[in-house]
Amino acid sequence: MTFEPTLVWAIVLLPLLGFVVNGVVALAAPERKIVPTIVGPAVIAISFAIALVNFFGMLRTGPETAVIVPGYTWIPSGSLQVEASLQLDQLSMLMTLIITGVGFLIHLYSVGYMHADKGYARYFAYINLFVFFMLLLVLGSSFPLMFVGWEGVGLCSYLLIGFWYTGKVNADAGKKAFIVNRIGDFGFIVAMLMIFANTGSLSFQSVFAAAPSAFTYGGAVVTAITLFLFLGATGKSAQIPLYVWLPDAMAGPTPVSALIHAATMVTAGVYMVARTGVLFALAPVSMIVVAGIGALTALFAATIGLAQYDIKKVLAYSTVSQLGYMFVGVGVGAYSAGIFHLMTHAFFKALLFLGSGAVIHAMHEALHHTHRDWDAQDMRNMGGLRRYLPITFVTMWVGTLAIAGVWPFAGFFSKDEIIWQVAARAVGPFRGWFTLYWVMALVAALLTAFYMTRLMIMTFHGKSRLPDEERHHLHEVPWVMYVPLVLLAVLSVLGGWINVPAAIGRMPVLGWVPHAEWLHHWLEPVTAAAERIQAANLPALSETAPFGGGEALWALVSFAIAVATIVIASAVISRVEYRPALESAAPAGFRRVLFRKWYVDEIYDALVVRPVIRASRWLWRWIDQGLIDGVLVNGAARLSRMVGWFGSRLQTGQINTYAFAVVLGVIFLFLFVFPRLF
Amino acid sequence: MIREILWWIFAAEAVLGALGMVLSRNPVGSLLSLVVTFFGLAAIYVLLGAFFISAIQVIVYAGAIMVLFLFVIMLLNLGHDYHADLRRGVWLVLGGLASGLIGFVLYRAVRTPSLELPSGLTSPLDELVQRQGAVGVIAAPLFRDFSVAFEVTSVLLLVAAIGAVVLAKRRV
Amino acid sequence: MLTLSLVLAAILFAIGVLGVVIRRNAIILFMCVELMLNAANLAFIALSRAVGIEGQVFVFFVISVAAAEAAVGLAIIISIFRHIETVDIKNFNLLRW
Amino acid sequence: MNVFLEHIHFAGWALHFLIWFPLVGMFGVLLAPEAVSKRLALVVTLVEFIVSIPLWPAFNPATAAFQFATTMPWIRPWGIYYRVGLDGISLFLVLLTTFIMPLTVLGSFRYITKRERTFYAMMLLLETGIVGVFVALDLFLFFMFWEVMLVPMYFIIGIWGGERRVYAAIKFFLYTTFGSLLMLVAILYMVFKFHALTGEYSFAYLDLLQVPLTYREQIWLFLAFGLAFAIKVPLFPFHTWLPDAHVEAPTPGSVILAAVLLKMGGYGFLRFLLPFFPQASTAPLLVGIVLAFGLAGIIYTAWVAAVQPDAKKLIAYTSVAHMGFVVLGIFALTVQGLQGAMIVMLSHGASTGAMFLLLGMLYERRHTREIAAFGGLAAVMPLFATVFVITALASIGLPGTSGFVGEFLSLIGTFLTHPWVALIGASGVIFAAYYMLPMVQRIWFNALDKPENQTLPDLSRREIVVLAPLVAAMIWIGVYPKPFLDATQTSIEELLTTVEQRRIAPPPMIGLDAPPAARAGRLVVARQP
Repeated sequence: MTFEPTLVWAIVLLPLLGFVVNGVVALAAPERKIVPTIVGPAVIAISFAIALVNFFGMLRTGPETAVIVPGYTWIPSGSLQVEASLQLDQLSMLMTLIITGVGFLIHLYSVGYMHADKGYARYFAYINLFVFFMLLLVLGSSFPLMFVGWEGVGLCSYLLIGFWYTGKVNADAGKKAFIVNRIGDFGFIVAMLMIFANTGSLSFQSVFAAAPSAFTYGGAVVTAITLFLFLGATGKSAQIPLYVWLPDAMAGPTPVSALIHAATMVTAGVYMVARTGVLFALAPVSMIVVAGIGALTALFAATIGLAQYDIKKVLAYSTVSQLGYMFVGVGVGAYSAGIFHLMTHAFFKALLFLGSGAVIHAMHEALHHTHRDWDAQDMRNMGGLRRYLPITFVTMWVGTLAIAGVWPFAGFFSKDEIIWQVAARAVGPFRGWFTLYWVMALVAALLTAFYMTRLMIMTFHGKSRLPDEERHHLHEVPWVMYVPLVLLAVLSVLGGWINVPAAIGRMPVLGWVPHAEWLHHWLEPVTAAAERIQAANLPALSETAPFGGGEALWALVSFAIAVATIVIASAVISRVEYRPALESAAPAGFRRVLFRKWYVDEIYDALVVRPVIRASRWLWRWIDQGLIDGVLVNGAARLSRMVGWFGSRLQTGQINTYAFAVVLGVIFLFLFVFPRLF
Repeated sequence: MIREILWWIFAAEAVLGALGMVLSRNPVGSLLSLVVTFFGLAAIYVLLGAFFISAIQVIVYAGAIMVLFLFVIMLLNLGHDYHADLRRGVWLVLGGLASGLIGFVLYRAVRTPSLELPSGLTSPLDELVQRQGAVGVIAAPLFRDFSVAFEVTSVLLLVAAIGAVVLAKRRV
Repeated sequence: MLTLSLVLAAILFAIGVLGVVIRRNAIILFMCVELMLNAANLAFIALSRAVGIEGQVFVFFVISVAAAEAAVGLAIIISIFRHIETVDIKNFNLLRW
Repeated sequence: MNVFLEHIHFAGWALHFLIWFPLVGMFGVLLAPEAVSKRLALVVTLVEFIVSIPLWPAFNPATAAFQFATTMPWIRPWGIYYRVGLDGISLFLVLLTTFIMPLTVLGSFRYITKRERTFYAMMLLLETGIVGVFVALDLFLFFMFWEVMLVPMYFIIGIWGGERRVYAAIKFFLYTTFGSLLMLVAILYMVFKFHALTGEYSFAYLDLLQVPLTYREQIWLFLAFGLAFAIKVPLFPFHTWLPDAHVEAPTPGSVILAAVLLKMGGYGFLRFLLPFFPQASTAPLLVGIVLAFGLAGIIYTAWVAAVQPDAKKLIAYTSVAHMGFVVLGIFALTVQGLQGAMIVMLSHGASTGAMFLLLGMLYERRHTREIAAFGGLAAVMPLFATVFVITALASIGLPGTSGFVGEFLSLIGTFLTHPWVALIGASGVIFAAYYMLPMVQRIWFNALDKPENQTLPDLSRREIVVLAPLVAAMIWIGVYPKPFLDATQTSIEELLTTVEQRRIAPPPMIGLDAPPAARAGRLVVARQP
């Protein structure tokens, strides 16, 4: 029987309603905090409930094709008919659940985290608007509608990063995020133009149906389209060329970092690549590029993460690195693996961010009492917090073990799935490339484990570096903040069990978890078209990794690496004698290069930002005012005045000159009358 | 033959007088050289058979107008200040060039074949003068054909006189 | 003789022009104009021998006009002199904008 | 509703009313005492708007023929008739004018203090001129209104402007008149050619449409007409009058200048350039140059805008960037391109009009336009900040606002015929953020450090009433542009088919230099009634 979507438009429009209500309260009566406290999370909760209803409906009926929920015709212009309608299929259902689910937990957490802030209502208005745009992005049935969500989330991240706009640093960070996203969106727009030019439509259904016939496999056009789409993805999901905005985005409130810069917005790029899997499958070159940049970002960001002292900066680079993993997953064609890691990452990264938020919140209150101007986010000022923040400590360890890829936790299954898929697909034309990416992925996994353990040790273990009068002000965060932490911790464990690969299921110790590869089958209808194309044009997957050994063996190896790294790291880090930030020496040598983020920001500034500004100023002064205004326009005015002046010089006022003029006249008269005089 | 020689003498006298008038530094000196030119011209008029006109020339021009000029020069006692009012430099060159050009153009105009001038010395005018006398030959056309012009000239002279008086009268 | 007289008239006229352009004294300027007029009279007289008596009649009128013009001109010069104490036309540039 | 309109045969007098009622209002305002003139002008513009609203429902989108058309003899021997009519292209431009005018008048209540009576009279005369240009179907009438419109604008900038107002006013006037004189020559050329072929004079748009022109003639006439409209658009090299005019003009003046006057250029391209000279407007070289100028308009002015110290000058340059998209859309000669150009014109009218009103309100509060003088105002004026940010986002084309729909459509249209041009044009999206966000940040965010900024009042009720319709328009065109697109659909398709037909099979080629015998009577022209 067919799947009947219920109230799908409500899922999307409820957060918008929340935005309007909170917005009005923010403008009219910002001090009335009760309204946003209720409206904010409630709106998301109802959306989540409706999503669940649809999810179970979908589970029961298991529809083969996507269901289109009609809306209205948005842009009817000649042959271009853009419908504003929603598309509900397994992929968008999963994403909606993640967004509304994790979103709701984060809203709950924000009630506690932001209660002291006077922009409380404004915060909830923005965050509701964000969820609305994110749902629109995920549920949109055509490229332009997805683009509305795409730029909408960019706008919300701009507003939320620069939430405390009185600080120039925050406002700059917001501006940087928006402009870098806009560069990515340029790529998205160009891709849309090319798609429309070649397939005559922009709705997903017809484009993917027409794709295999409209584009030749590996052709220049489809490669260009996919690369432009990927440019958009790098902008939004902070990959190598356009990742610089994410670390600066930590200037926003921590729940924002958790929701936008960990769980939802940054995954939009991965979702887009998965959604347009058919196009990427048709362009092997793009697959190599996507996976390549993913692997490079994973490794590069992990290295930077090693040397950061700000707890949120470490997590930010960790996010960039994990996103790199997801792009490796979808880049090699294993869309379900990529989405699986996206889901588990949403859980444990949100958990880690909210945990760090709790730590910062506690540190802030402590430092606030004594008005000591220490940075509440700098790990060198922390240490030994496990005695004061027990729940946060436990949940953060769950998150760390998950991200490091330790056995029962979600990270192990999703990251291992990706690493294995890269190894399995290193066949045919991709052999060399994917083997390289596979090695990079393994090294990045090791680094991930290292910097996460470093973070935990510096923050929670060892002796506290806080002076004792602040120490007794440290106390656990209120319930409204640690309940989401606990829930997310549970999800970080269970989340991994829904897609346990068969090979691992059969292993002795590691097989005790219920294994069903459920997610892979769940996403089957969505990824079927792409896999059919790959199967047609690429050799079959190999059973053994490039250097031998089956999936089970390499799962064991990566598990061993993770555990070993955690043990070694904790031993190494706990022995290092850290001093509070103000007294500790600045990092030197290679550590300084890492700490200064390989000087990427400075390079971008020198190569792009400053030359553009200088060129603009030059253009304005020389071309606009100089050439056009100066020479042509005012020049013409000056020319006519000069001719006038010359004329006036002739009128000397003395009779002789006039007589002379008369004489000349006479002479010319004679010449005219007697032309043959000479 | 004697007329040719006389003509050349008086022509030279006229030209030298004119040059003297233009180039002399002293206004009175230039006035007198102009008078000399007028006498030369009057003599040439006689050679050309215009006896009445030469008389008029001497009486009216040399006598009346030049005296008027002399009177004005004396009135404004300009006689002695010899500051060089000759325009130097580029104007001198330009002036010379212009006058040279005018002279050359007129000379060429005169020389053009289209003017068939009787080369002989005698002209129908001479026996007319014989018959009607020097004054009669002018009087007839003046008072018969040009009577209107004659009257207008008288009005002109009247207006000029009144104008001169009004302009030069000292505002009292 | 007749053509020679015309040539002489041309020369005298040229000298008159030279005087007008070069001299800065108003009175001398006037005299040069008179000279040019006489050059014209000479031309008339010369041609009247070939064409007819009208030439001489016309000279008669020219002389009268010259007289009138001289009178008015000198009156103007006197009134100007009374204002700016000079006849040097370099200072007569009141009309210059 | 339509029944009621038929009953009062609205179609008959509608356009006449729209054109001449402001003129009557003008005399009324001139005679009214100083205090009353303000309110009277508002009433006149409101009545004008209310009467213009039924134009939309009564407009029949199916046919491309001119609706509400009427013809009255004017100067019969020269074939000059008073012809007016409306079609898909000019419908929304007229509505934009009548929609913006009352808001501008209301917006200038507190801004204009000296000689208010003459100011409002000038505004009403301006409205007459603008509406006249959009509905005139007789080239003589069109040219007359084209010039009439310049005079009040000159006085508005010249009298109530800033310090260098005289320079700006003269520059504006000379720049536009220079262009329009060439256009006049071109019009006359066509009229005399028409006379040579048919023996009588006619300035009618439809008659001149059928005048056969050789390729060379078309090129020259295209350049003549094109220059006049390029100056008005303004297209890249001819844009330097706009920043000066905007900076020196009073707020209401620059709102009208930006919201409506710039659309004359675009309207001119659509109405006169494309149909009259199809070969010229598809000649690769000519179109290449125009598109290059359009691109320069988008990229170059965006870069120049980013470094402007004066907020109004910055917005002026952004209008040139927006109109770059219009030119791109028009010369793409595809349905999407032209419709995109129409939408950009409408959305630019709303967003830049609102932006200038906002800057005017800022000027009323702090009497300065230097961006550096502000900072952190969002803490003091939250509502003002919200409206400003929404307007800024609409002008840089955030999806969901009107800016995006227009730019997206014109980019798609341009991509179908000139892919590389569209590619470079799309980068305008980045530079839009490059010039707008720093300005927004320097005015609204950053630290609230200057003492005089700390006590600024938020939006008053009057200001909200002025801004609300504009913000509503921006959101409406962004979210539900269907009615606008449907109404312009047939007219634009008709325009494109005529251009296509006449490009391939032009009417019989008879140049003026053809022998008179060959010319006489060769052209059978269906004379307009």
